[in-house]
Amino acid sequence: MLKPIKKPVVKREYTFLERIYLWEIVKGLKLTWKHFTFNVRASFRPGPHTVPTCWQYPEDRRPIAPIFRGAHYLALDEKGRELCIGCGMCARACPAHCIKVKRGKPPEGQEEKYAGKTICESFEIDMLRCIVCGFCEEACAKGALYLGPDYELAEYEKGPCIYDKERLLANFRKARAEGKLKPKRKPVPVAAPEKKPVGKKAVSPEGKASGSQKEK
Amino acid sequence: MEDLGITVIKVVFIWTWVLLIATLMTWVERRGSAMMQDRLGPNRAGPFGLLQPVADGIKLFTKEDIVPEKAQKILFSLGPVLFALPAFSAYAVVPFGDKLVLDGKEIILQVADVNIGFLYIVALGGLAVYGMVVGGWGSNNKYSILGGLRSTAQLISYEVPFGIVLLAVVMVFGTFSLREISLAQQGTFLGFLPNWGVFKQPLGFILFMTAAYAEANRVPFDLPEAESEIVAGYHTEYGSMRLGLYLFGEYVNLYTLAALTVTLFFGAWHLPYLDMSHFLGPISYGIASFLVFFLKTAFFLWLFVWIRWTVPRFRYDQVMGLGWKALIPLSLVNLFVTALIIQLTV
Amino acid sequence: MREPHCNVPGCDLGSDQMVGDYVTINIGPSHPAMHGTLRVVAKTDGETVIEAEPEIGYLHRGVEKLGENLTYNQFIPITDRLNYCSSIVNNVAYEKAVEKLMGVEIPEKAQLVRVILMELSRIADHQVCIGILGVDIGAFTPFFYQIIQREEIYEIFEWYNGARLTVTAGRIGGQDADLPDMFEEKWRMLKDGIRKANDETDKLLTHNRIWMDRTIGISAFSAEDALNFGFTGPCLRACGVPRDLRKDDPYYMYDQFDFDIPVGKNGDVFDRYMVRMKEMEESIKIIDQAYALYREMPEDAPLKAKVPKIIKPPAGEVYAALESPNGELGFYLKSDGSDKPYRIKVRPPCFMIYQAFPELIKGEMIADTIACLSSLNIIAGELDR
Amino acid sequence: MSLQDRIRHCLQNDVLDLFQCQGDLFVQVPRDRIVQCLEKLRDEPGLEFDFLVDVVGVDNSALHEKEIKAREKALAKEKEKAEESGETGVENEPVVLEVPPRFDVIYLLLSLKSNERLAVKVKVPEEDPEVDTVTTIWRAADWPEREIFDFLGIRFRGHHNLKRLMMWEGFGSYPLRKDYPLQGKGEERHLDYDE
Repeated sequence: MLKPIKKPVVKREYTFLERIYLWEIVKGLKLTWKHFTFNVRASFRPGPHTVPTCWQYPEDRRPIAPIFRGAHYLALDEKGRELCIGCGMCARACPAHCIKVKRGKPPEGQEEKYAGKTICESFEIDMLRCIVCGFCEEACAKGALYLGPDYELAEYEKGPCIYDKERLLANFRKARAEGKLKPKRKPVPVAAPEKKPVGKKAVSPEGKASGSQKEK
Repeated sequence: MEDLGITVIKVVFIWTWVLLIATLMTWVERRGSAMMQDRLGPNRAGPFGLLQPVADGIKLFTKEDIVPEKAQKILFSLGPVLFALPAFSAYAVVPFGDKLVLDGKEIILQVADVNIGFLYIVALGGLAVYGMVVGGWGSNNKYSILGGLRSTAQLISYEVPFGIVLLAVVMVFGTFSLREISLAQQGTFLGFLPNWGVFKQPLGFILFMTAAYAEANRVPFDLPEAESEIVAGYHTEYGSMRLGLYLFGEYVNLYTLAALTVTLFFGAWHLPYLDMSHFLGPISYGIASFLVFFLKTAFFLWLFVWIRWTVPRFRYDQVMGLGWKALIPLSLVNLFVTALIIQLTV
Repeated sequence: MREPHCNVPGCDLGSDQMVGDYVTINIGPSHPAMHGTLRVVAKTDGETVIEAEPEIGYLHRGVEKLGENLTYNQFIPITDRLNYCSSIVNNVAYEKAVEKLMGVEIPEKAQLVRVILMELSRIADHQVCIGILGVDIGAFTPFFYQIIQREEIYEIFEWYNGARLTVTAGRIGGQDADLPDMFEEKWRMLKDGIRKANDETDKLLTHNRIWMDRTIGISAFSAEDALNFGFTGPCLRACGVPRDLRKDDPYYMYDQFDFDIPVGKNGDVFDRYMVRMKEMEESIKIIDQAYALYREMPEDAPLKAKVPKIIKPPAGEVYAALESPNGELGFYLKSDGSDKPYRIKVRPPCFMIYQAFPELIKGEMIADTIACLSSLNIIAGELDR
Repeated sequence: MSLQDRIRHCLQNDVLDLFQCQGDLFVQVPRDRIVQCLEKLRDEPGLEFDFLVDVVGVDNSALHEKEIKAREKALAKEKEKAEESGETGVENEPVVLEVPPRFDVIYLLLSLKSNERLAVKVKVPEEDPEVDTVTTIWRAADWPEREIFDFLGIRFRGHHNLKRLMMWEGFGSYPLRKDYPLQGKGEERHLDYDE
């Protein structure tokens, strides 16, 4: 048998001022009036974002953090060389499985366009699947893939939502032109390895494993 | 008896005016609420977003008119009409100014000075509920029916204190005609107060306002269309201009009620301690009285908006409880006290 | 008369039609007041709810199945999508479970960062809950006063690691970033802002008789029943049980902070509202203390324990819980020694609370159904997973 | 007395297994005694596990498969070794590997007085996936049990409203079972469990 429920009976106790409704309502009116006058005055002030909530979006934009996670871009270095080596670590780290990388050799005579010995022949990010978690950026050992400042990701068709390499590089150029390139991610300080047997045991095979993956 | 032409002009004028203000009210409501809530509100259409009501109107007109398949077609189309008609015609007996003298002809700024203006307003207010009930029932939607039922119970309950308070006012001024009541509020009362209804009927005023809010279905009495409980109440299934009529009728109702409040309790077009007719010409006096009346009305319209965005909503049974347990006894007490004082002083 | 027709599949609450004394009303899954996609099928007598049955699963995304096929770190972004009002708490709860499974102790600085971020998201969660409760009872304005402050909190999250709502804070073994430099100044302003917003909400609502009528005594619940139903968090504390995992089972240095557990008396909507309001103040106190400790830490103090790049906990099973804004949020984890969890079971606080919903609203009116639902702070993402 | 001892003392012979994992205590009890055991744990002074945190269902089939494979491999290796070394004789009998019951149902308990946690585990075989309901003790078990029924197909005897919770009525399979396919459309037709 299920236990029956006993609902407690609650007695409402009001003070006189609460009982007559009007006093509290007048207090509330005073408060909303204060906000009203403040905001009316604020809305006539020049400049964006004078009223606490509102940004007049397409014209005024909220300044975003420099580390904002938006649309991806593939970075070039100062000499204009592609940094991505096509190792595919980002694809492996992606929880949504939305990155496809194909590794290749740089074409004959164009080696100076690439920073690494290998290149990504194609690079595809399916923005329809992407959940913008930033794991790919974290996994990238070369600092080539970033989640950039662009947050206007809507498209009219599905096709353009799948970013290819050209699009990713274009994103980079756009961000560079706007001066919104992301600073390089600072690695967090890691504690010295503990003497705990569990930690140690776990560390040693893993070090090997990741090493072997890299060799592949 | 004035000639027909002037009456027609007055009707056309006041109709346009009320419609204009009602349209503007949608804008005031939205911008006003936005400003209270630290937002900006619609500000894209026209300067300060003033053309927003026009945009809304165009939108409502061009929407597809959808009638639910299982709705009762006749009732469904009748609902908005029944709601809007009384709302549009109620203003006929409420004055909107004193008088205008043109070519020696005296034009009273009121469509019809009926000597039972009160009864006309109460009767039309009672009719409006049919619009909601019929619309709610005809939509064949449970939420709509709930909204319709709520509106019936609420409006019928609040007609009673509304009427009783009006009776007390009638006793004070000794007439049913709204124009005469307005005229009677000139001068001072007890030597230092303006001779306004609110000073003669302070309790009556509060009760009247409460009942008026309930009649107009405004927060905190907006149960028939409480959007968080019963979706949109009686107009859940409505779209396009039918919905427009409901929304519009509501604002027209507001205007009528605000004007009524001004007429009864706030000295109509009279300024306190000041008789404008002494130092203004006949035409400018007419216009000034109209403006003063409108400004007072505008304040009460604004109060409707202001209160709406400040307080929470009642519950259905609490509204009934307030109506029957507080407002009716209080309005009766008010009536008796008024009668007693009048009996003792006259 | 043509009888209004109700098409409710799977509803066995008596008659579908408006004959007889009762009407079956289908509230949701698409209803202006239903948070997310909840659905309640209520049998009503006039406006009084005689019987109700909640239906859930409209937002079921198979999170647990997903987790079984992602690596340990890859599951963190998925936990963001559980209780999206306070995603960081979910992240940390999951990380805490994995760390427990691995036997890893995270560094103190990381603990402090986690505490600060979690308390921030607790405030954000309560703000949303209170705001929406106001909206559902018809008071629209407090919602905006609260939500503006929440935006400011989200700003801190954005500067912390680049996202506002689904933050994906922390990694297994520690934090992925340090607190942003702007935190100190921002927090000083934010603190006042939150207090002011709470003050204004308080002025507009708490002593307003309309509000009191709508909340006091509505869906009251006794402490005994609440415990039997597995209530935790503010909903339990509103019933008068001072239970809080931060005090009872302290984790992450919570035992070093000085804070109170606000409790209610009747377990009704009003008490839940008051408990949440007071809890925000306590959270502010905790953040202040945690930040004072944090500032004493050296700049380069470790934020992450030494964990392998690919997480492979030893085979075993654990249950770890922490106090989320809604109550005890737990993760049961089973590992088979591979790099993917063998089984993840989320213990969302809403899930337990929502199953008492039919009992809570029995005999109340339709309007109270909505008020009760908002005061429980049911988040569909967490409920359906 | 340590918690383990107290539990042993309380449950006596019902303790089939008692183990600790990273500080969490798990106790395995017989399937048909679960209600009595939980009642005892709730009422025993000194234990008082009076709060049901959650009920978890686990499908262990993949784990068992892995274990069996590993053991078969080990056996094969042993056999090879034996053959290599030239020993012949007694190993004719084929070794039958016993598969443990497929499902676990874990009741996570909490004592509000001492803040101790305990997980009570029952093993449920695939052929007869049925456990007594504990909604009679804690109503908190209501939806978790329905969820386990929904996802794993374990029935709870005596549950007052055992319907699917997340999935729709008529959904033909149990998605948290390990053999439920991850991809493809129409997977519910693919697997056909008889309910």
